[in-house]
Amino acid sequence: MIEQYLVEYMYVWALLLVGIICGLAPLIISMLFAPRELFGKTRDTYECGMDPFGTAWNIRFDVSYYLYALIFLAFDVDVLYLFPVATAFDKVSAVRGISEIVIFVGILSLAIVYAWAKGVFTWPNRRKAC
Amino acid sequence: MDINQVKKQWQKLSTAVEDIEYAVSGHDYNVCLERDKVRDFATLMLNEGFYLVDLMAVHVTPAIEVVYQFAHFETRCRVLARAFVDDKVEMPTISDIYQGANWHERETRDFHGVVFIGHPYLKPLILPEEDVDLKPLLKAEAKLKDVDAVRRKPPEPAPAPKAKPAPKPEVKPAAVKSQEQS
Amino acid sequence: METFYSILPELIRIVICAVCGAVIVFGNALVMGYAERKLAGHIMLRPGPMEVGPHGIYQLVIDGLKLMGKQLVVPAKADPLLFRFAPLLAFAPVFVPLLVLPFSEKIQGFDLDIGLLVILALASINLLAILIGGWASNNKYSLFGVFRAVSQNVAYEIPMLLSLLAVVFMTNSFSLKAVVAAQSPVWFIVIQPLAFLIYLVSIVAETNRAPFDLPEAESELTAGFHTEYSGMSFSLFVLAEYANMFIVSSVATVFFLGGSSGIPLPYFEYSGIIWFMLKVYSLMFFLVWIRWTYPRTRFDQLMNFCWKYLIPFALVNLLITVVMVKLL
Amino acid sequence: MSMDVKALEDDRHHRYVLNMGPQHPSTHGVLRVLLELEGEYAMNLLPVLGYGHRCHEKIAEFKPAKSFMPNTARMDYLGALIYNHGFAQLLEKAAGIEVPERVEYIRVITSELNRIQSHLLWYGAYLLDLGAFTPIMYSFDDREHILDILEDVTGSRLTYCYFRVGGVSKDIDEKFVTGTRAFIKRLRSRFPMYEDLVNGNIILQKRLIDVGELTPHTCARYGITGPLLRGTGVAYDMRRAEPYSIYSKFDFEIPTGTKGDCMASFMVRFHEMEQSLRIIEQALDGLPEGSIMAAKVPKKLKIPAGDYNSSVEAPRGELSYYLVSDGSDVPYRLKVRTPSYSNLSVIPEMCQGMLLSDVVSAMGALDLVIPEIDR
Amino acid sequence: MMISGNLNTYLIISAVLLVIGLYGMIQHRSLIGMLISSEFILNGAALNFMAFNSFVAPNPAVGQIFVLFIMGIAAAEAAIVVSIIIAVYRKYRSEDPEDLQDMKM
Amino acid sequence: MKSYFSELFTGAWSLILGLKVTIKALVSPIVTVQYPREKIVVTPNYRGHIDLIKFADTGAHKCISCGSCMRECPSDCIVVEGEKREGVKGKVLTIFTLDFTKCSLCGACVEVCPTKALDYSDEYELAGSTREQFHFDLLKRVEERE
Amino acid sequence: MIVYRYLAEVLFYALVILTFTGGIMTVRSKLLMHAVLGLAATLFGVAGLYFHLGSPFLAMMQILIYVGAVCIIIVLGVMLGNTPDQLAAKHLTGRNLPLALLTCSAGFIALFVATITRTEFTVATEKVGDMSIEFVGESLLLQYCLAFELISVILLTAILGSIILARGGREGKTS
Amino acid sequence: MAEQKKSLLNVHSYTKECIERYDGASPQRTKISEAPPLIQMKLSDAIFDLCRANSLWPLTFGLSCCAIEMMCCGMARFDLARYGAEVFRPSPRQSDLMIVAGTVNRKMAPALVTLYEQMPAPRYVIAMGNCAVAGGPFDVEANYDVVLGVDKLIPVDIYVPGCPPRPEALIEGILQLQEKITGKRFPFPQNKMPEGA
Repeated sequence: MIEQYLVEYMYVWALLLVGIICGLAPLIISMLFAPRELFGKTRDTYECGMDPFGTAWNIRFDVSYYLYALIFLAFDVDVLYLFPVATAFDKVSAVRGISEIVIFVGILSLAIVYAWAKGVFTWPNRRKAC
Repeated sequence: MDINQVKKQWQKLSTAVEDIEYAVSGHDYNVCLERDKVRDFATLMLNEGFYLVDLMAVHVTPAIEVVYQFAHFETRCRVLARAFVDDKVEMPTISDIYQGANWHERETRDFHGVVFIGHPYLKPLILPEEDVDLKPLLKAEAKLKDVDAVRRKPPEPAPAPKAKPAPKPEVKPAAVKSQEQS
Repeated sequence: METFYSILPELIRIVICAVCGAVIVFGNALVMGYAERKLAGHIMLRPGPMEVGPHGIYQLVIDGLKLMGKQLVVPAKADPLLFRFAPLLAFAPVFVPLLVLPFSEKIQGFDLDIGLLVILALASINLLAILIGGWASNNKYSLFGVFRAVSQNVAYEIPMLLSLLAVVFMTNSFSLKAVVAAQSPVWFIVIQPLAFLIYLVSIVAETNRAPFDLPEAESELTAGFHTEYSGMSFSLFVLAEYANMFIVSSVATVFFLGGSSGIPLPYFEYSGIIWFMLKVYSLMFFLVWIRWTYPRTRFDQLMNFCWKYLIPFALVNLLITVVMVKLL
Repeated sequence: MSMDVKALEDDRHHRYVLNMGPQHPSTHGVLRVLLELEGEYAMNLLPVLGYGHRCHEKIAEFKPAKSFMPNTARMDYLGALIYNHGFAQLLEKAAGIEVPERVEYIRVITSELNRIQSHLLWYGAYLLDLGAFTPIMYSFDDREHILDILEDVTGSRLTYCYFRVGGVSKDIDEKFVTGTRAFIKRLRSRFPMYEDLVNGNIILQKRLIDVGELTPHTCARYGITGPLLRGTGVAYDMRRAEPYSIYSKFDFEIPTGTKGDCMASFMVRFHEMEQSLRIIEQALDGLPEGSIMAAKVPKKLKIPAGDYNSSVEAPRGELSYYLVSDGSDVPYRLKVRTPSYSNLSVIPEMCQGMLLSDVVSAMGALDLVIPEIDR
Repeated sequence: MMISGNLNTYLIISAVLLVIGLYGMIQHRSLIGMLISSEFILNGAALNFMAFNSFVAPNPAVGQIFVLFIMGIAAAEAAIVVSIIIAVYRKYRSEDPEDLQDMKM
Repeated sequence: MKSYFSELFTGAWSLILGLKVTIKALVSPIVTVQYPREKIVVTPNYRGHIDLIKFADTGAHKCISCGSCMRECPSDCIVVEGEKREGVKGKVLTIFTLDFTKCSLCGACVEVCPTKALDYSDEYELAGSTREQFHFDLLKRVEERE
Repeated sequence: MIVYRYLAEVLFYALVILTFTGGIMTVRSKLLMHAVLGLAATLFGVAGLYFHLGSPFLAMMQILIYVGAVCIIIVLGVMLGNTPDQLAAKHLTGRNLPLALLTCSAGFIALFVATITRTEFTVATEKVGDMSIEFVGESLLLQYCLAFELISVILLTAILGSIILARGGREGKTS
Repeated sequence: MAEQKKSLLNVHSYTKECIERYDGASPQRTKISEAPPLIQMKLSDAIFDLCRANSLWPLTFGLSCCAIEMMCCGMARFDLARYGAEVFRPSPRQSDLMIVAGTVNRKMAPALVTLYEQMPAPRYVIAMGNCAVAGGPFDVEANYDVVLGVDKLIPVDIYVPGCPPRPEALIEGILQLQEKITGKRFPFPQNKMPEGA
């Protein structure tokens, strides 16, 4: 452990611990003081007062959600590379800096262009499909 | 929509077409149908642009009477069409012609037990599932009336020949034609 | 023992920090909860909480205590481990970001040089908690809420990052203190108005608040991802939401509104904190204000607004910033 | 149309069934809709009714027709006076009772106030469905003014039992007239506020336009009436098509839309409030003096045998009472054709393939009152 | 001597991570399980890089950049694997790699 | 492209209009009637449950126990019984109970009463912890009233 | 300072335990979701280890990318996957369990021995730059600019590939 | 899968039980298990009761006519928020109070009981309106579907009669419920009641 980070490391841990304690304490108090009554259906899954059909874990969701998440994943990581670059941006020459960033961002935006063109962002009505 | 044209077609399908005064009863025509003509009649009405106001059953003695009520979006023309169910309390469905009839038929099946042949999903709609045989709107024996008892008595000085309503669906009553219309 | 005494001041400071953190998180939840209900009331021409304490100021304390005294129901079909763990996971990390916030020039937990990253990193854990909690409930509405939460939060994280990045390109530092210092003549809201707007829109979505509160859309998904949560575990989610609101508003204050800078008040050394809080709470007021004004958006429209408007604009804004920084 | 277990087991489409209701914030009470969802798309809908069934039609066969009046108010508690109106009219028609003109005027004024009240509630509740919490407060605030006015003459706030066969139970006074005029002025001044806050809002428009489109033909097949039908461009309003009471005397427009989507019916309802205000204004101007009860109303109201129909324009569409009488004072069969029943039956076709949020918008646009559907 | 300041400690930890990943790879019967395990392996490798970087390397930026790139690759990998799962699932209705009979999509 | 931007601007403008409305509401006075601290003046026509009127001149009610309200009531919530007494003309009311939990406030009983002995009470804030609390004995009530 | 060192040492143990617990949870749990939670725990642990190794920047990036993005994608993948009850049945019956154990223990022992006994790492005498984030950024911009640009190409390819795959071929039918 | 093979509509396995209970007229629900809190002190009970009384979050649950008056109660004119009771939670898990506003029929009964049971303890019930109190105008010979009083299904704390009751009556009911919980009316009497207002 490098000296300079030692103290800040302690701070981070301390606050994390406080977070855990502050989260756990009310939960424990609640467990101690709360009444515990069970009826026949108290622990059943809520679905507007009806018995649910099947379990929610069997649901497979739409591809659209995954597509958004997939695009995000790559995009997010891409953007994060820009963070260290941004801190060092004053250390490079103008032409080099600008051109590198423009190329990088340009390549990045192709992803949106592609997804847009492919119609990832459109949610058509599915009336015909069924 | 030309009402006279339509009336002619009704007469082909029905046993009786009656003109009724709107101010008294709230509808214009009264059409008595044979059970198997109901679907043809509904098709005709849809083609003429009528919409289905209502569908209900009335429990009277020879058999349960199913009443269809139609009206038109453009002109005032309220039509009552009625038909009797058969011995097995069955009736052809019109829910594929008038989709709105779907629920009305299910409701009628709930309340009166009329089975609509060809209905896609004749499950209880309003009553709980376990009340398949409840049929709450069927009259008790004591209260049940004959179909004549609930028909409009013609006004006393009526010059027109008496419109005797069908005592039984099999017997065709004399059709009443009326020249003028309201 | 010698050494122990040498670090004692530091240790005390750590403890004070921790306590302050707790005070801020809980205090903010109380203040915001009360303010939200009161403001909502007055926007709707009614007084809001009135009877519990003068003008109902104890209402939120009462609510909190009541939730503590409620039964914790764990549905039989849920995954008990994850179901109990998720609220904790949502709540525990909200304290660390408070460490790096510069409440004034002198009041700051610790000025990490990666301050912004700490905030972003720990804020992203919240999403995982929602995900786990919603899934563990084994409820279809929860699962719905989870899917919406995931898609929406991840999507809006990008414009948020991009708009902050535009500022970082100008300050070349993640340290929040340095960012505040960099806007001594003029706040970045003047230089980067577009980035500020984009950030503002994104934080509404990031904190799952109306009109972007799709993960807990009442009229569609009953209560969204915390449908099955009762009592204290539910309130931990709510506390985390309010804490996150505070944090994102603080980041907006630091990055765009000049942090704690403002006219120094006489006889008060720490006047910065007043300005800081003022700015943070006016931003939060704005969040409350729009919450009670607009209808909810539809999910696809929300997503497409992000991908079709916010991200392109943010990218363009970033490029312009990059060019301008080098040319000017 | 019908949803079966087979579809559930068809794993290929990743479909699953979700209960929406009977306790759900957006089903306006106790409607239950089984949704077969594919992702967030509703591929099949199966409304399950009956959670508010209260055997009104059966009760009608067990007591004198006059005594059924309070039940009509409880069928559609939002349009209670209009339901009263239809029923009173039915019995008057059947028993051949002439109603004094003043009564008709009072009936029209109170009915129209009731219609505005119903539309205001729908307006707020619909926006609540769409996630805006504030407009409902404003519209309820306006609505309270109507309730105050109506409570003053009828004595109750919601389930009025004000009309009697052959008249009304209490005469209106000067206070009522001035109060109503003040309310007309107030509501007119509130419309621009609603316009700014709600109608022009881009989020609202994006959520309503092109959602749940209907055509006149669909309406005919399902028997849809009321604002939904007028949203498709058919100017069919019972007040015009079969003018009952004294509606033929008044000059008012029938607002129509063109596209038949949710936005169209939304605007139709909004403009209907203005038109109702116009009717009330004209009626107040022309209010004649006179008795509030028909001269000869027998205590035991015998209805001649036969069948009678009476249709009025309820806030949600055409309301028909169909009465079969056997000559006694107790109806042999009373069937109430409630507009929402037919309107709701289009839901499976209208919402197929929509997003869940759109299903909520579409259902809200129907302006459902569940006890009216279930009766 | 503190073991947190020792290169070998980190190497052993990363070895353990690698082994856990390996074990998971063999033992898990679903593609997702294998993906999770592969993240362990990648993490082990990244930890290794970082350990060498901070104890023996001359240029302290290189190790960090390596780790950054490993994260990037891991993200890309996760994206691809999940979409492969979607595609495979569409075709075979299963996620068990043994159920996949051919590679034709 | 043009619609892309114009939609953005018109949309933003509509949102700002909305904000204007709510901020105006925020500073405008509240409309709440803070029950029970302040109470609204309930109209005299308000239909609460029914009550026998105590006439000031006689100090008694006017019910002749004819039972027409009982017959008219659509939900059978009124029970009226009277008995013949020596020296009194007509019947004397012995029981007059109202099961308010069945009442639908239609007003038929008040209108049918031949002596106008019934009126609506203005109790609009009833609540209690048993349902039997609302089976009113109107005769007792009229006697207890001062 | 020495107190902090000892404290840090204790925390280091905690982190190692967290890391290993996560790992064991991942391989031993019946539910994939628990496995993901185990992965998240391990990632937190590794992030802490990066802190110990002197790079808080990487620690935060680890949390941001791994926990904030990769974990979430994996959770989505799990939700996409087979149902838990179906999986649980055959999940731990484990094919090749002996083989897996054998391979892994052999590999671990080999690595362990190699690490402890065989290798001598020479510590670089002269160091250029520092661990700071600015230096990382500078290196990315100057020395490793090609890699920097290429990673964006890789990620772009990944996006395109995953869109195509997930939508079912180039034609891209959505369902 | 066997579970799914059940007919879609036949989810009322609970209905029978409810109806039997209804016919048997046993208002008290049998609890599967009832354990007192691990720590039970007079002081903590008093504090929690005070809090519960002043933070009654109702379930969004309207049945018929009375639901509108219940809505009115939350709106600007009457404003339940003054008592901290405006937080209408759509999920029973987060609500304390069930306002049964309207008619309960046999089809609704199982759902109602389910919702009641799914609320975490302590839970309170207000029967609002004559239908919920005793069946109201539907307590007649012809009735075949309406449950005559919700207290046949679940224990009711406060009855608010009326058809429908005015919103003030509901507020009064909530005040009485507070009284029932804490033993005091106006648990937080900050502002003195103006005399005779």
